[in-house]
Amino acid sequence: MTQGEILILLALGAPTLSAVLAYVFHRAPDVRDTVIVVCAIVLAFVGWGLFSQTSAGVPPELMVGEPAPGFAIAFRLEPLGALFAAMASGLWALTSLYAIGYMRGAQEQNQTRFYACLSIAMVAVMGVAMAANLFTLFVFYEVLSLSTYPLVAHKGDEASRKAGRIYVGILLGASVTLLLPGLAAIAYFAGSTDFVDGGLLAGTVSPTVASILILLVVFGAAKGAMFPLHGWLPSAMVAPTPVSAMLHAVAVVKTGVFTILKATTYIFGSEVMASAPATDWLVWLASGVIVWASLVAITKPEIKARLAWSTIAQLAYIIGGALIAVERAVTGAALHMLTHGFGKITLFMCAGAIYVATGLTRIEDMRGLGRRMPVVFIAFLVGTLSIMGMPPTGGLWSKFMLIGSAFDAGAPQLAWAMVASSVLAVFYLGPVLLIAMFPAEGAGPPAPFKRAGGAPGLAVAPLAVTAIGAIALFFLAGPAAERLQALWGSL
Amino acid sequence: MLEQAASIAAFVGQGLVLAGAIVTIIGSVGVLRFPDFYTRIHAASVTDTLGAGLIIVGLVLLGGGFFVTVKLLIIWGLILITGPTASHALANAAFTSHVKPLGRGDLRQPSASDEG
Amino acid sequence: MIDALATGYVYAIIVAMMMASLFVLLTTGNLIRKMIGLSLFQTTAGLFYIALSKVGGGTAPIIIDAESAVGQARAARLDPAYVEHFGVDGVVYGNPLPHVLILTAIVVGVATLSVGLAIAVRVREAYGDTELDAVRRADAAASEPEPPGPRGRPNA
Amino acid sequence: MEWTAPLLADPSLLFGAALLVMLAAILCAIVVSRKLLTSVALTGLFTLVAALWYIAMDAPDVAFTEAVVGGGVSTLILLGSILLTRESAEPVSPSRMVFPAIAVILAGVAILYAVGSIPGFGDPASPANASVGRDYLERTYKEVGIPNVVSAVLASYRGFDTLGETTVVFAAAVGVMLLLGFGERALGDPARRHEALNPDLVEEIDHHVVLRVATKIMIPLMFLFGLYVLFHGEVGAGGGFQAGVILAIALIVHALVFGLSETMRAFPAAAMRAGASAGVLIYAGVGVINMLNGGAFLDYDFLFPPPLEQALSGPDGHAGQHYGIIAIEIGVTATVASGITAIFYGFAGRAPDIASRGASRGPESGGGS
Amino acid sequence: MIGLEFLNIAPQRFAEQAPALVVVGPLIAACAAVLAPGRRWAWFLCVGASAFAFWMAVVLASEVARQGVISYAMGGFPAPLGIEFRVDALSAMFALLISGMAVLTAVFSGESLETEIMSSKHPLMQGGFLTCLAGLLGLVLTGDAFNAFVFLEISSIGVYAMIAMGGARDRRAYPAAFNYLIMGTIGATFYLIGVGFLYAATGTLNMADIAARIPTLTSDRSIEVGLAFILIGLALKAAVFPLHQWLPAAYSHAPSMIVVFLSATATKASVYLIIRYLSTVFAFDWQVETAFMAFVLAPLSVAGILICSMQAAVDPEIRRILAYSSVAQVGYMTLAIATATSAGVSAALFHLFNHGVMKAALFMAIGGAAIHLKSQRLSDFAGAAKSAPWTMTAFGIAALSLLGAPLTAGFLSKLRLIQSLVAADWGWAAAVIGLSSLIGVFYVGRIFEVVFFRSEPEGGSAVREAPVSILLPLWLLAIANIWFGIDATIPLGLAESAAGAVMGATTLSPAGAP
Repeated sequence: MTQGEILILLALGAPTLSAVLAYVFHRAPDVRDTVIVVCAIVLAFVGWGLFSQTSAGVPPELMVGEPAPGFAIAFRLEPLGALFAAMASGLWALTSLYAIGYMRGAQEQNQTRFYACLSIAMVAVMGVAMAANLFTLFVFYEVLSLSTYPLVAHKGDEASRKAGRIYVGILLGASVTLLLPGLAAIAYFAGSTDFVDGGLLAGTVSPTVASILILLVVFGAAKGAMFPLHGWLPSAMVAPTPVSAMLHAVAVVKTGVFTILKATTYIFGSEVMASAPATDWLVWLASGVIVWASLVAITKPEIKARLAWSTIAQLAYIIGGALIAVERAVTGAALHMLTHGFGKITLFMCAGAIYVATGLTRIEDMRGLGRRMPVVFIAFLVGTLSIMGMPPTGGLWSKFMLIGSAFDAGAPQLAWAMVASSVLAVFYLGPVLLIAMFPAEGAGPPAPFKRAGGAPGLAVAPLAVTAIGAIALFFLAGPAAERLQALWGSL
Repeated sequence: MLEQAASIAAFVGQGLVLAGAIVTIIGSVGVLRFPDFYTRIHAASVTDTLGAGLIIVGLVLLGGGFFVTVKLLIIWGLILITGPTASHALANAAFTSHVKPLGRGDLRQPSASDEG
Repeated sequence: MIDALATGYVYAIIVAMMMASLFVLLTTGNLIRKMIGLSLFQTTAGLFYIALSKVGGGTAPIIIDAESAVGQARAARLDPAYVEHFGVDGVVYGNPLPHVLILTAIVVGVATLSVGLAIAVRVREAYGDTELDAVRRADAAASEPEPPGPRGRPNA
Repeated sequence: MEWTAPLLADPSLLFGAALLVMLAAILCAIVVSRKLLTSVALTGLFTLVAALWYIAMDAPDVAFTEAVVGGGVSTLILLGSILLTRESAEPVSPSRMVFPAIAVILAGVAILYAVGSIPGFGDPASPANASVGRDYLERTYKEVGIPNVVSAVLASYRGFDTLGETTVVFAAAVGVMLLLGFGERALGDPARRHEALNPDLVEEIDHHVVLRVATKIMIPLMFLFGLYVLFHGEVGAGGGFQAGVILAIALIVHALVFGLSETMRAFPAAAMRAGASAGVLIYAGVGVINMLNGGAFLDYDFLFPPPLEQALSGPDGHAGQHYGIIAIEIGVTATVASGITAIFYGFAGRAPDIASRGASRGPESGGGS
Repeated sequence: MIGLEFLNIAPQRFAEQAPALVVVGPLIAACAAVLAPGRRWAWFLCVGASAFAFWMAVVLASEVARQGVISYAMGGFPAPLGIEFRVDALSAMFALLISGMAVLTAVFSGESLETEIMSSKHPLMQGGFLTCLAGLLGLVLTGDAFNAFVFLEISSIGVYAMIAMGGARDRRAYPAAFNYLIMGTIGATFYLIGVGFLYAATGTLNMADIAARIPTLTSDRSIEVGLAFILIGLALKAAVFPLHQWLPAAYSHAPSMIVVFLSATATKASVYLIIRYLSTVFAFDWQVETAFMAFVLAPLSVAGILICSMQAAVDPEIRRILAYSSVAQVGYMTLAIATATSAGVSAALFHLFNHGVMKAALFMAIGGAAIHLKSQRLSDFAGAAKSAPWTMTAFGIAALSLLGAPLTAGFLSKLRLIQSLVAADWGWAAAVIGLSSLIGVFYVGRIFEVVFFRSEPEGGSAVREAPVSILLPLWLLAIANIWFGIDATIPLGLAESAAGAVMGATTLSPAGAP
């Protein structure tokens, strides 16, 4: 067994073990939580190991089996997946720490089920990241949808069950009605669903067929929250904040765009993408979504709803980059997954910390909190800068690459939309900082802490780390992107 | 001599069968035309016993053969037992469920209640 | 069609009867009458098979020893064309296969009838009637009021 | 060459045509009648006339079966269930007839369309009559060695079908026993023991002297006849199935006249249940013995081990076939007789239950049975 | 080939008799069960006989894989004269499925009957069940058209009565069973009439013989009508839309044991006969037939899939939801069969197998959980996962499979279905399957939500954990659902070779680009 195979097995096994052990130790919460954190940390190291192996030119591979002819469960890491895996596993380690602090602080019910499902979701994310073909990717994609449904419906009241219905309805519905036929069709045209450099379908399908397939994939991967299948994301915000932070800023939505990115890069390839008329329509759609979602975000009084709509806009960036499908755009998109992941998870964790400490969710109620929770709001500032694409955060570079490649590829509408959205971000995230730091005169004292001592340390420390990460990316992103690009052809 | 006997037997047999058939038809007409339940049973049992009897005897004369004769006679015997018994059971059942025979003055009135 | 009817008049009548019994079965709402219709439907299917098995000028498929007196007498009475063409030892027999099939089908019919009537009796005991309409009404009446016991919130 | 039915040359064809018209008329009467009792009586009549028609069609075995089953058992069960349910059916509104009428007419037209291509009625050269059917006629005497080809095909060539048919009766008996019980209610309550079948019988029992005497004469004869039919099946019309029905009817007649509980004391329900399954066991057991002796399932040539078979049957006899057929016919008789009796017990034993619920029933009808 | 060859340890002489033994074993056991002195004995007999039948089916399947079609002449008379058991890969697959399900149902039946039927009638129930098993097995093995009718009836007659036995808990079982009896018998009689026409035209009853004689006929008319009658009759039995009305009521009120078995096998056996007639007897090369497939079977399947899925989405009773879903799933199968391609038939068979596995598990879980719960209403299962975690987890797995979630058997079969439809250029049909899956998300989601996320009613849920003898087969099925979702070698191998046997080799591999 090679080292790569062991790493892949570990990447799937660690979170699986975590899920199983969560049930085994469900009577002893302390043991359970320790085990989960240990597994998460192991996974983070594994994720880093996968990334360094890939960038060292020895992509890990593992063939599991072939349930049906032409449809194999197989894993193979290329740079894009390795990046995603590393990011997801690293952030998961932080999230699991944060989740323990949050869940205990908020005294949620059914914690064991929560952790088990979270762990299974992580298995799915790692599977998606490492998939060697579209079939494997799809399998884990669906596992992710199903395992996160209990997380969304966690509270079990009418509102969260309804949200759960919408969530699973849209995600599963889109994938079985669109992505699955797309998958079958791709398998039919190409004979397999393997991810191939330069595109599996290159030279085999007409632009019309390619257009249909592109539409099936882009809309089928509804986790990417592309209009009009974006409705699940705001409604899923009823879930506990760690879920929103981890899944709806990082894992689930990124899985959606990652699927699209992988498909456009390795299934269709830049030539097919460029020749298919659907690409143009979708680029226009993505541009529209970027602006529109940013505008909607401004109108939302709830902080998590605002962040959700912001996510919809940011995802459209990545989809736009994926649609352009040239090397630079794809790199930019991949990088944006990373930087947006760090930025947005920071923002969500901040929102969660505020909720745990004060029970507040509406922005207008947060007056003056900045003074009492300085770490949280400094981190929030960093996250805001990252979303806006301002230095000193990594968001700058990814936006820069995306905008630049959009202009190059002759899609100026997309570029201008991104610029506009950056400006709009000031309007939807800025007020939070303004109200918290500089409350209006005579607005009354800040809301009292619901919980003695404010947010627990376990909930604050991770968001500080991610904020630092977002800043660190300012320095690392450039080199990382160059390394990615350099590796691109060699694999 | 023997041939003559055979032809006579055949002739008589045919006659008997014909007579049986006529009796049967008369019986059937009776079942349809008689006014009340008990008289109709009477007509029906005429068909059973006399009609069937004549036909069977006729067939015995026509069919020849020892085994055929024995079988036909057994059938006749059975009909002689079952036919009257069935008629009796019918009449008895009608009586126990209080179906009254028509009286002297009732013949003019059509009866609709006793169609069995 | 006219030709077909001329030789196939038997089939035409049988088919008409088949359909008439199916009609009884489909229209009536009375369980017993439905069973009567079903039984007749099966019987008419049997008539169809037996009509197929008839061989003109034939006799029952019980083999007659050609050497015996009965056998010789029969052969003499028959049209020589048959004997030459299809005679088995000088006697034309009906086709035995459909007979066998319909023997089986009759048995299946009575088995179905008895089970169906048994169920009908149970319907009568449970509902007090054997009209399907009455049964349907009773079911509708039973399901209208909310059943006792815990009910979930209105949804689904 | 176009075949035309020799109506005049074969009187049975003429006779058949007349019977067919009669059948159609009876069916019309059933369609329009609403009284269930009338419908049942007409159905019984229909099957009896159908039996006559079968004779005209040279199918005495089928006629025999149809008469004992359709005219006997079916009618009896139908009457019994009418007694347990209601007397007349409710009228059907014409609007309900539209869809069935269309369906029925469509199906009828489809069949008529197909009938056009079937060879003429009575054509000896038709595929149905000329292929496998004729093979049986030619080969039976050589291969099975009994004159009644129908019996040979039934018990030997297509013996597996007959095993299935026996199983159907068994399954029906099991079903009715499940649904209606074993008539144990009739035995359960001594006070009502005699009411089991017909409440009238108890109070009016003295009226039935004639019936009881006649029945006492008839029942042994019926048993004897049943056995005759069973063992005569190889040479003439008849066989295990008809024999079983006759035996069952003998028991039913006994129950009708002497009361269900009397019959059940002589022939307990448990015995009927055992008989029904024993019959199938005998049948299948014969097949298994064939397999043990190295033949295929139900290959009676292997009923005995090959040396014994040779010794028993001599140069061109068919001892295995003979004994095999008789053995399986006994099995069929056992299952059918016990099965139908068990079914009857089920229906008859149900009567007190209905009565005790105070279900409204119309006045007892006099005639009919 | 089928992965179970290790069970083929029978002596050669035994293996030769396997086609007969597979039917005769349960039949003899049925008689013995009725005679059994107590319900324990009957149960042992039931389990033993089903296991025996399964073993014989395995022997049969591996023999078929080894030497091709097996012909077994009942009574030693060769085919057109005698009745022939003709076992090819298709029959072997169905025999395996039916007998395998029977084993699990038999194990399940012990405890399940305990609460549903008075104990003096257990031997009769077991006997009836075994008779039905023998009938279904005979149905899929026989090569004789009329013999198939007999087996059709054997497998049904006991079942009608056994469905009505659910009336002790819910009186609606009686009219439901009656309706089923009427519909089933009309179906069987239609089949009988159809066979009559085939016989009138060809003069033989052996299916292979009929198939050989059809091309030599001058007039097709009686064959056409015969085919129509046979297909309508079988469609009634297989609950193909719109002839399915009997099924939901019958399934929702019958005793659990019967539903578990029927849902996995009974309609499937009729689907088997449909495939058998369409492929072996009529060989798919006949104009009327292809027209029928494209313009009758396919639209009806589509309508059935959509309408019944929607009915499942709104029905308040849990078993009826599953029953409607069954009708929709039969629609999937007929839709794939209607493509008249080898890939389509293979996908239909694959789905049929998987659907049997998942539906049996679903009904088994409900039957186990509902031992203490008389109601069938979905709302009464609120919070059932809390009071019966093992039962309901298995239920959840099977429900995910029904939904077509990845890593479950249902997913792969849906994938195959779509693939085969795309390959046949029936993209619209693939879209229909997608759409119905979407509706499936709703009705399965509904069940999920109630069972797993709704809080228990006041005073605790009436649902209790099922006893071990139910959990055992239940979890076996649940694990099979996952196992066949990851490694589908067994069902796929069976389906492929079965389709190959009737259609010629499968033309669709994913590389079969146009």
